[in-house]
Order: sequence, then C-alpha cells, then structure tokens
Amino acid sequence: MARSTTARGKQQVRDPAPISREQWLEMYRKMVTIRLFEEQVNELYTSAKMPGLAHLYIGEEAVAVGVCAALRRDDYITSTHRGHGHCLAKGASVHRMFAELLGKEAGYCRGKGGSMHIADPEAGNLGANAIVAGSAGIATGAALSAKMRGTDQVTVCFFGEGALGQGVLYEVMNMASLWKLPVIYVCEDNLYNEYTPRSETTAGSLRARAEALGIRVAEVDGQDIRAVYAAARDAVERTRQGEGPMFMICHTYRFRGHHVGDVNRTYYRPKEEEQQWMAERDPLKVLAQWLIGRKMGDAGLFERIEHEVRADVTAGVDFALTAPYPDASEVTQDVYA
Amino acid sequence: MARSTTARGKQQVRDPAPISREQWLEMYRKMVTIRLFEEQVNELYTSAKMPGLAHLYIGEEAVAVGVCAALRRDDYITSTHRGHGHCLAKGASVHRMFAELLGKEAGYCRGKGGSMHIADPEAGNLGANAIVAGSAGIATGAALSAKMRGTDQVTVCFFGEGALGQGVLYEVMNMASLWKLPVIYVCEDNLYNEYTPRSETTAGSLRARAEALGIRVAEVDGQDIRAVYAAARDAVERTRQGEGPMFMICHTYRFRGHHVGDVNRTYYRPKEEEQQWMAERDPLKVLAQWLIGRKMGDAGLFERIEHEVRADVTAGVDFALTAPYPDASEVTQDVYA
Amino acid sequence: MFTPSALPGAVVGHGTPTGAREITFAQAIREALAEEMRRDPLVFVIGEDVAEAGTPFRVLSGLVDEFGRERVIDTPISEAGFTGIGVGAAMTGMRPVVDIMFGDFIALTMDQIANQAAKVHYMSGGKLKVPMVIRTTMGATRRSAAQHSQSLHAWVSHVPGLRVVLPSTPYDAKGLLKTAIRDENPVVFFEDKMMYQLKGPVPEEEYAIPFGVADIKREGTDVTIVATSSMVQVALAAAETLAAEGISAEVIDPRTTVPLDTETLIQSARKTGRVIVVDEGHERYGVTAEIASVIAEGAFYDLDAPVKRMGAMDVPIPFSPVLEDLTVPTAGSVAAMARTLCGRA
Amino acid sequence: MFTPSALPGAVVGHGTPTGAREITFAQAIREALAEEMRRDPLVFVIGEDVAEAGTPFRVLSGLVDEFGRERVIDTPISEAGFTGIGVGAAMTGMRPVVDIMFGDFIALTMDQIANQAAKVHYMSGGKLKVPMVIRTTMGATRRSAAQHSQSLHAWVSHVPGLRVVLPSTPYDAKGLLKTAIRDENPVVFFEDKMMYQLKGPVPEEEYAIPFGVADIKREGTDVTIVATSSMVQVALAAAETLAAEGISAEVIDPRTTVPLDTETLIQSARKTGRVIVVDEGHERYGVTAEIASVIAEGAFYDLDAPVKRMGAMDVPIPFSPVLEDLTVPTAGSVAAMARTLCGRA
Ligand SMILES: Cc1ncc(C[n+]2csc(CCOP(=O)(O)OP(=O)(O)O)c2C)c(N)n1
Ligand SMILES: Cc1ncc(C[n+]2csc(CCOP(=O)(O)OP(=O)(O)O)c2C)c(N)n1
Ligand SMILES: [Mg+2]
Ligand SMILES: [Mg+2]
Repeated sequence: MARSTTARGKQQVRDPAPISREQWLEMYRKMVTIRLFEEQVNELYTSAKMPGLAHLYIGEEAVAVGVCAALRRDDYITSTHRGHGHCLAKGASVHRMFAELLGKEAGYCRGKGGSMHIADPEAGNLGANAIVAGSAGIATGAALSAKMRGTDQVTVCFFGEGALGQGVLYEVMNMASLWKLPVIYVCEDNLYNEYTPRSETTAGSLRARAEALGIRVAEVDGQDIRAVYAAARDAVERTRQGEGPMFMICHTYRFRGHHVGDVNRTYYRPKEEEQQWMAERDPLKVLAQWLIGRKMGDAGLFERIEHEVRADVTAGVDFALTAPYPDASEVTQDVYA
Repeated sequence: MARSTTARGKQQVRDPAPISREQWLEMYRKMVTIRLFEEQVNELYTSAKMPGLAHLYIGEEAVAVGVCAALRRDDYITSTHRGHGHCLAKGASVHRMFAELLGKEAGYCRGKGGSMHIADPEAGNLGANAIVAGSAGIATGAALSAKMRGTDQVTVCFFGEGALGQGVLYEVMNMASLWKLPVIYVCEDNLYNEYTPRSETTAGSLRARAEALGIRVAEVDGQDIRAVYAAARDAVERTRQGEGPMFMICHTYRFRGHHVGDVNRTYYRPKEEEQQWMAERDPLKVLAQWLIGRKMGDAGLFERIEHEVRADVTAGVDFALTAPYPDASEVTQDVYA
Repeated sequence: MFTPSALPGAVVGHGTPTGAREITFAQAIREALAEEMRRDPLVFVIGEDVAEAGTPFRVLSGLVDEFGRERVIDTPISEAGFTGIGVGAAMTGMRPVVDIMFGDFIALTMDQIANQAAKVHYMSGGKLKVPMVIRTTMGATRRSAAQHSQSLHAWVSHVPGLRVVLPSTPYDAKGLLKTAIRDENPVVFFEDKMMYQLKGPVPEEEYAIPFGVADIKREGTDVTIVATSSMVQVALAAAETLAAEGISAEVIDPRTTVPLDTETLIQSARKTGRVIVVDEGHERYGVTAEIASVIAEGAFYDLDAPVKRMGAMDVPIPFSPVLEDLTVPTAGSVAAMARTLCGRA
Repeated sequence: MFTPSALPGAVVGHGTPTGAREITFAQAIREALAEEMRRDPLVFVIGEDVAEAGTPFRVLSGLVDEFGRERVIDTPISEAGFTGIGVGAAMTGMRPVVDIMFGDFIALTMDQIANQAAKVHYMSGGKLKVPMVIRTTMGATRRSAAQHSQSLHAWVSHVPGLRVVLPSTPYDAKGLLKTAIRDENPVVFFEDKMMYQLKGPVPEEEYAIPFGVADIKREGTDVTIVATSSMVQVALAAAETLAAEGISAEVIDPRTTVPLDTETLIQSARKTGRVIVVDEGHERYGVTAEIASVIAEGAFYDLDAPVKRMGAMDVPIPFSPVLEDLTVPTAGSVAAMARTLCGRA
C-alpha cells in the first residue's frame, strides 16, 4: 500500500487505484521486457560483445514501470547510470536501446551516448546521466519550464538513494518547493551506494530530508508495482494540479551486481540477503501471484507473454549486432547545435 | 532561554549557566569592542580610507561573543564574509584587524586577505571565507582531524542562514552526523540573504533540515547573549564528550546594510523593522539591562567600559593607518608552503 | 564546426560606430536583455538578487519592473542548483540567462556547465540542445581579494560544447549578448566588473555581433597586441602611449575565445611580426597560452620575435592594493613589453 | 617559487632503474600509500568505496586491512563535501589523501580545490597550509562515455597554489606520490585509468621523485616529443617506429605540469629544432598550449618548424569505440606528425 504523508507528517492511506486487467498485464509485460533486456545485456557483456560496462536494473522493475504507467507520453523523466529500466518503461524500443549499448548509429544517441546516456525526447526521456544526482537540476529545470510555458507536464526525476549524498539535490528540491514546481523525485532505495551500504553513507532519515524542505513524501514497497503505481498516480495528480513537488521513496533491491562486472559481492552484501530478496520480493512474481489470485492470469498466460517478449528482445539484439557503426565523420558532429 | 531538542524533537529547557559577574562584564566588553570596531570600519569606508567593502556585524554581537565564550582558546572556529565579530570574539586584536582591513603588513594575513579572509590560527580561528558556506567543509574537516588526532578540541562553524542554499553544507553535516564529529554548526539567521528575504529562499524548516540528518538542534534568541551562551555551553559540552555534531540556530538581525555601501535598503526591508530591532533587541542593551536588574552593573560602569574600549579601538585604527604596506616582493611569497 | 547563428532582422555589426549615443557597459547589457526579453517570451533571467536588487552591480536594475518576477527570478544561494535548473529549462524549450554574481563562483557550477550543459547535445546524438547563457563576471583590482577577483574563462574555453564570450566595450557587450541569447548552445559570457561604468557609443537601432569574428580595435604596423575584455582598454591606452613614441601598435580583440578567429590574429601577426597577448586570467595554462601558440604556429615564418604573453600573475589575488595592482597587466607594462619587442627598450 | 621538498631518508631517483622487480602502476600507487601511511600516522585516505572495495579500480585493495577503517574512510557520494573535509583536516595537522574516483568529478569539487585549498596559504599570509593530495583519474578509450573519460588537468594547472602531477610509469607513480604526500601544499595527482595494469620496474628500496624535474624517457636528436601521462607510452611506441625509419625521437616527460621543468624542455627543443607536445586533455586551451608556447618562446631562435600540439579532439568523448578511438593521439598519429615535421611525409 502507498502511504503518503504531508511535510507535516499527517498520514493518509490509499488503496491501489482500480485499473483494468489489460493495464496490469501491460505493466507485467513491461517488467518482463526490462528483465529479459537486462539479462541479454549481461549476456552481451560476458560474451564480450558489448563495449564498456552496464548497470543492470534487474530486481527494480516495478519502480520504473509503476511510476511511468502513471505518466503521459509528454511528461518528462530523467534517469541515471542504472537507466535501462526507466528508458524502456517510458517507451523506448529494445532495438534502438541495444543499438546504443553497442555503439551503433541506429542507437538513440547515434552510438555517442552509450548505456549511461540514453535520451529519447520523443518519449519525454530527457536522458540518463552518469553523474550521481546529475539530472536533479535538469529535471527541476524541466518542471520550471513546463510551469513557465503553461503546460501541465509533470517531470519525474529518478535517482538512487546514493544521490542523497550530493548537495545539489537539496539545492534544487528547495527551489522546487519554494516555487511549487511540478516535479516528482523518485528515490530508488536499493540499500547500496555502489559497494557501500546505505547505513554507512546516510545519517538520519531519508523521508525527513525531503519533508524538511516542505516536500510531501510517499514511501512505498518498490517490489509491489501496485503500491508503486498507486502512489505514483496520486503524486502525479497532485503535482499536475499544482500542489508542488513530491518525493517518493521506493524500497527496492538490485538483484545483480552494481555493474555487469561486479560478480563477487560477498564482501559488501551477504548471499543470503540476495537470495531472500530474489525468492520473496521479485516484482514479477509479486504481481503474477496477485493476478493469479484475482483470476486475471495464469502460468500459461505469463509464459506466453515471456515468450513474445523474448522474441522481441532477440530480434532487437540481432538487429543491433548487425547494425552499422556511425561513420567516422560523426565524431565531430553535434558538438554544437 | 535556550531550548535544546534532539533530532527526535524531545524538548528540554535549561537555565542560563550561572557564571560570575566578571564573566558577564567581559562578554559585555567584547560586544562593545565589536560594536565600536565596526562603527570605526564604517567610518573608514565613508572617509574613503579603507580599500574595498566590509560586511558589518553590528546587531549580531551576542552570537559570536556568546558562542566563543563557551570555547577554549585551542578550539577552532571558521567564519564568514561577515566575520569581524567572530574573529574579535575568538581573541583577535583590533590593531591587527584594522591593519588587515587596510591591507597593511601588520595585519593578520600580512594584508593579503583583507576583511573577508582574516585568519588567526594562534587563537583557533581557521579563517573567514568569502564563499557562502565555503568553510563548512573546512570546519567539518577540522573536527575530523581533532577526532583522529585524539584531542578533545571542538570546532564551531559560523554561517548565515543563506548558507543553507549551498548543497555542500548538507554533504558535510551528513558526514559529521555519521561519524559523530565534534563540530557545532552555528546558523546566524538574520532574516536576509544579501538583499533577498529568507522566506523567498528557504522552504520548509531550518531546524528540520539539521534534524533530518540526525543532528541535535538548539534554537535561541540571538540577541540575548545569556540564551546564546547557555545553549553554546551545552552544545560544546555535548560535542566535546563525543555526542556528535550540533546545530544552533540564533535568531538575529544585522542593524546595518549587507555591506558598508548598502545604504538605501527600503526596497528589501522596511525602516520600521530595522528601528524596532535596534530599539528593542539590541544585544548590548539587553545584557546591560539584565546586569542592572541584577545589580551587577550601572550606567557609569558601562560608560567606563565603552570609554576604555573606544580608546583601544582608536589606538588600533591609528596604528593601522600609519602602519606600512607590505613590500612589493610579498606578492609572490606564500603561494606555496 | 562553427557557423554564425542566423540573427532575425539584425544588422551584423563590425567595429564600433561613431556618432552614436553613449551608454555604459552595464546599460548595454541591460538593453540587450530587455530587448531580447521583449522579442522572445521564452527568455528569462535567473540568479541571486537579480530582481529588485538588480544584482549587486545594479546591472539588471529595472528589468523586474518591466518583466515581473516570473521572468526575473531571485534564487537561493545555490549556484550549482539554479545553473542545473537552467540546463533543464533550456533543454525543454526555454532560453534561460543564468546570473552567476562573481566569476569565482563558477567553480561551484562546473559539473552543471562542463559535464551537463556542454555535453547534452553531443551525448544525445544531436537530439537535445541547451540554448542557455551564463552571465558572470571577471576582473581584479576591485579590492575584493582572492575569492572575488578571478578571471576563470580558461576553464570553460577548454570544454568542447561551450561558447565563451569576453566583451570589451559597451557596443560589443550589447551585440554579443544578443547573439549569445539567440545561440542554440550554452554560452558563458564574462563581464569585467571594472568596466560596468565604462561609457561608449551604442546605436539605438537593432544589431548583433557574430561569434568568432575578431575586431581590430586599432590598426597598426609595428606590433600586434591581442587583448581580451578589459585588457583591450589597457592595450588601447598602451597603443596611445606607443604612438607618441613612434611605435604603431595594432590592437585586436578576439571577442570570443570559443570560437576563436585565428585567421585575423595570424594575419596581423604576419603583418607586424611581433605579438603580445594580454589577458586577465592567470598566465600559466591560461587563455594567453592558446592564443600565443596558435599565432606562433600560424605565423611561424613571419615572426621577428617570440610571441609574448601577459596574463595575471600566477598568485591568488591579494587584497592589499599595493600588491593587487602588481598582479594584472597595465598600460605601462604592456607598453614596456612592446618597446622591448620593438628593440626600443 | 618552487624548491623541491625535503625528503627524509629518501634516495632521489631520476630516470627508471633497470633490473628492478616489475609491478603494475596500481601496485606502485598502493605501495606508495602503504609505505607513507606506515611512516606517518597522520596520513589517511578518504573517498568513495576506498575501504573494502579498494576503489572500483581495486587500486587500494588491502589498505583497509592493514590500516583499518579509521584511516581508510568510506564516504557518501559527496565529492565536494569530503574534499572540503580534506582541506580542513590538512589545515589542522592531518595529511589527507582524497580519492576522486573519476577525474570528471573534480568538476564537483572545484570550489574546494581552487577557491579553498589553493588559496588558504596565501590568503592567510602564510600562516595556514593545506598538505593534501587529491588522487584522481584521467584518460579515455575505456568506453565510459563523455562523463567518465575526461582529462581535466588543465583546469587545476591554471590555479596558483596547486601542484599537478601526471605519472607515466609505475616507477614515477610511486616516487611522485610519495613526494606528493610529503609536500606541504595541495597536490592534484592524475592517474590514467588505462595504465593501472601497466607493468614496470620499481626498486624495493625507498625513493622519491622531486617535482619539477622532467624525465628524458628516451634520448634522440631529430625531434622532441613532449608527452604526459599515458601519452608517454604512446610517444615511446611512436619513437620506436620512427627509429626503424631512421628518425631519432627524444621523448620527454615533464612529470609535473606545476611546477613545469621548462629548462629541460627548451634545451631539448634547441637540440632537435622540432617539437611535438602530446597530452590527453582536450587540445584547445589545454596543457599542450602552455607547453608549446613556453617552448616556442624559449627555443624561438632554434626551431626549424612550428611546435606541433596533439591533444584530445575538441569534442565530448563519444561512447562508440569506432568514434572514441579517433579522439586521442595514437602511436600512429604521433609518428605521422613526426615524419611531417622531419620532412619525411
Ligand atoms: C558524482 C559521482 N560520484 C561517483 C560516481 C560513481 N558511482 C556511479 S554509481 C555509484 C553509486 C550510486 O548509488 P545509488 O545512487 O544508490 O544508485 P544505485 O547504483 O544503487 O542504483 C557511484 C558512487 C558517479 N557516477 N558520480
Ligand atoms: C557561493 C557564493 N554565492 C554568492 C555570494 C555573494 N554573497 C555574499 S554574502 C551573500 C548573502 C549571504 O547571506 P547569509 O548567508 O544569510 O549571510 P549574511 O550576509 O546575512 O550574514 C551573498 C549572496 C558568495 N559570497 N558566495
Ligand atoms: Mg543504491
Ligand atoms: Mg542572512
């Protein structure tokens, strides 16, 4: 369930928004897409087909999908180094995503951005960012822009809890609160800043940090897409209506390493912890079980969805692997507009 | 009275510490010293004898004096662009202060620092800073250093409420809280960031911002040195004993312009407001009245103190006016240690 | 890579007109902003104390009265934050003019400027752009000490994706700021605090000055003095002195360090065979190094003497006037250098 | 202004020894830190993921086991904050070694580095000092894209009060880091990520390398190649190729850009008459500009050709390998430039 409290701490519990079976199944499909896309990315890395590294979103799918399901296509998002899930959830195609990850011209950034810089303005994605909290200013500025241009667009700024270490986040949240900007700060609290546990990097209380700036906070189970979606829908409504910024804390967990090369992790987090999250808190299973309980789906249906998605992902990676690299002349293009 | 609350908000009221008449009179003398020093600085400016500008501390004397009275000489302070009061309160001599403001070799920084950079390490003053919140990192680092070196030195970081606009302040307060560093953040809330009222620059609650980081907050009437001193003594005791950082909010007001050249102020703050503060909340009068009420002083005594201080200030400015400038060769000295 | 921006209905100006009314550098900046804000409702100003206060330098006085607080936005003391907000606003259709009070404070915004604003267009494969102007200040001798006196344009000139402007006269200030606001890229615009009260001719009619076009502020034949920002005034004063001694100095103002009009600089160097580069940034690893090496390479076979560089002394700017005045090039020191170069010392 | 720091009980080393054991660049860094931390209890390391993780590059692996979490301190993701904490700790008697994971992130710390650390000693009239080392990285071709591939040493080289070190071999890395830690000033120490696995001879016995002393990595007579950091390896490879073609290239590594050993550079330029300056920072307004103009001035009458500069292309670093590889100088492109200079193209 989504708990939403005002800066003053007043509690109000809301039920997940009642939406149709089709919508739930669409969200399920999107989560599966992210899951299979990321598994394929890992495969590309281990088979040395992908240049550089990538930060997988596996385990956190419910956050990106649940939040983006509450957004319009013309609403904005900004993303992070762990951005594949956000990009796909906001509408990116696996074909062009893979192409970007492989540095191909057909990629979203003509191969110039790579995994950490995928931007898809047509879908409202203002770009992933390789600087922790690097998009906090951009997202807040997009919200100011929407307000000044008189549109009712909402901007969602995704970031990990590690971004709370960056002072600029407080600077822009303060201005968003002062100016009642239509921006939602979505904190994906997966318990680790790279290889350091959150408890060693973050004093006091996450939620109190936003509340102290006069920002309303919603704290939800990030593994339960129904809770995420309900909170997001409420937050989007409020911000669109001009109530000012919101801060969403989504408790989640990355099932894999910090990046594809982070294989031996026991020195910073126990295997048992990983296994427990994967066994009990897998967002795909959580939603599937609920759908089954509500007779909205069964094993067969989920297998079919997975089958269809896998076909799309396979087609996407094949497309990308054979797609051409940008021409050498591209290197000096688009430095200036 | 000083109200001290834990990060969790529990209230506990304490009486001003019972200290001797001599100590109160010494604090009074220090406040008068700052007052007359600053009036002389203004005089130097209007008579075009001082290069550049200066930010006067007049009206805020009780904060610097009350806090520094609770410190040992080997405790550290860091100061701001409005730093003359802090420097004098921590033990600087008016002679060398004036010399620095006039760019003379006898100044605390051999004339190289000027009004905004006075440093006096012998007295524990690590320096004023012309970057808003610029000394937050330095002060926190000094506290880490004291802890690592195993001394029980406390560090006080003075700043105006405008410094809450700078993200670095949250970054270092978070680390101070995580590591239980012996540092006290003293926020001089004089209601204005330069020419903009605090209400237009600061959302939510000042105290909640520190509490959210797990830092204990004390909020006091900055015009009443007894309240300031009591809160400071409590804060210094706690931090020295290893309880971790504290955040002190001192409600105060600058009686003069943002700097000596800021004469016409009505466009950003009403004359009546200034007059009321000066008439009712002058820290010198507040203490004098209390001392008179307690039969610890009378008009004659205060006149004598003012007379003595004025003699010192006059001697100091005369010394500085006739003191030699640094030799030209100084310009390339001390770039590297 | 650079093509001058199309300037709707603008007379492209070169050199400085004669017979026009005289206004100050600060007024020129204000006029450019006001005219652009009238022309384009997407242009807005954001920064500290920009509204009623009109900045501590009073450069923006009156703008808030005409355009209101919605378009002249006072911020908290959060340079990194509101610069980042400018980037996001620019990416989504607005045209922010961000005010960074003292150039020293760009140190707080380098991530937003260099890692975000400068790279967004390229990283996105050309899909996103950041039409933002960052107005800030430079220049010493104001007795403001080491943290309020730096000229840090070398930092941003080093970052691909940024344009960097250094006006030296009211005329250039107005014409270049208009171009900056109409440019589709992030532009860092440096105003020397010491020139705000400088008066000069500025025509009433609309004009704009393209980037990458150096201006020959004074023609000469014996020595070329390449100077930026307020150093142009210093160079012109030196040229005056030298003229009296029979040394003919040519004073060239690149006006933008990025893009840099290397052609004009090299041509002049070829003509005179002697070059001094004067800039108020620190000399070491500063703007004078780039300009000097571009000229030394381009005019290699025509130089009669090594290219001389004169930047700010490589020391933090001291407060004491007797020391501070030693740290920046003066008409006297530039003239002396020219005499030496011309074998008249 | 610069005098080499006194190095208690240290053999001052020049050039690279032969016959010593071989270790990697990363091991050399770790050894220097471990030895200095043993020697001086005031030395400590602070940064992100420096303890158990030993940094993402594993450069610090094992340090925490020997020195504990009190002296190898993991921080939040707060570069500005913990750099500022380093400044304060250094001012009060400690000797912090601050770890900034990627050089691109110094953009977040420029106020702490340039406005605070670099100026404290001067602004205080010499009373306070900041003996702090900032270790960070540089270098592209790691497929890390525009925000994780920059070489920003030009920014800090421009700021008086800082020392800037760019080691090119394991031997230099160890000897220079020891000097950096013992120096009384803020030192920015750049490690090229691509060299961490590079092996080279490093003696067992104690040694340190003074700042401001360039190292002639290879002697030659036809052309001088001044190179920094990993570009030294590139230059040496180019020199090898050139030797086979009968072109004798001298490769000089300044090792520190501040202080810069101008004497050695100029002498070599005088000897060969032809110079190429290679550095991985962006070419425009970069380190190559300063070095090239210093040489062009100092060796003016002995140069047979203009000093050539080769820096990183003036574009944000692209992700795509086929593009990224075009942005940095290579042994091939340096050799080609040398041929042209020597009229062999
Ligand atoms: C300013 C900055 N500092 C450090 C890094 C290196 N880094 C990349 S991801 C990361 C951890 C981020 O943790 P969090 O924000 O919680 O996101 P998560 O990886 O857990 O999704 C770090 C330190 C960076 N990219 N940017
Ligand atoms: C980083 C930075 N931004 C802006 C300024 C310009 N400035 C100097 S003082 C000041 C206002 C500070 O207000 P506050 O912190 O409340 O201190 P007060 O002047 O009220 O004592 C500003 C904006 C600065 N010195 N540093
Ligand atoms: Mg995390
Ligand atoms: Mg204030």
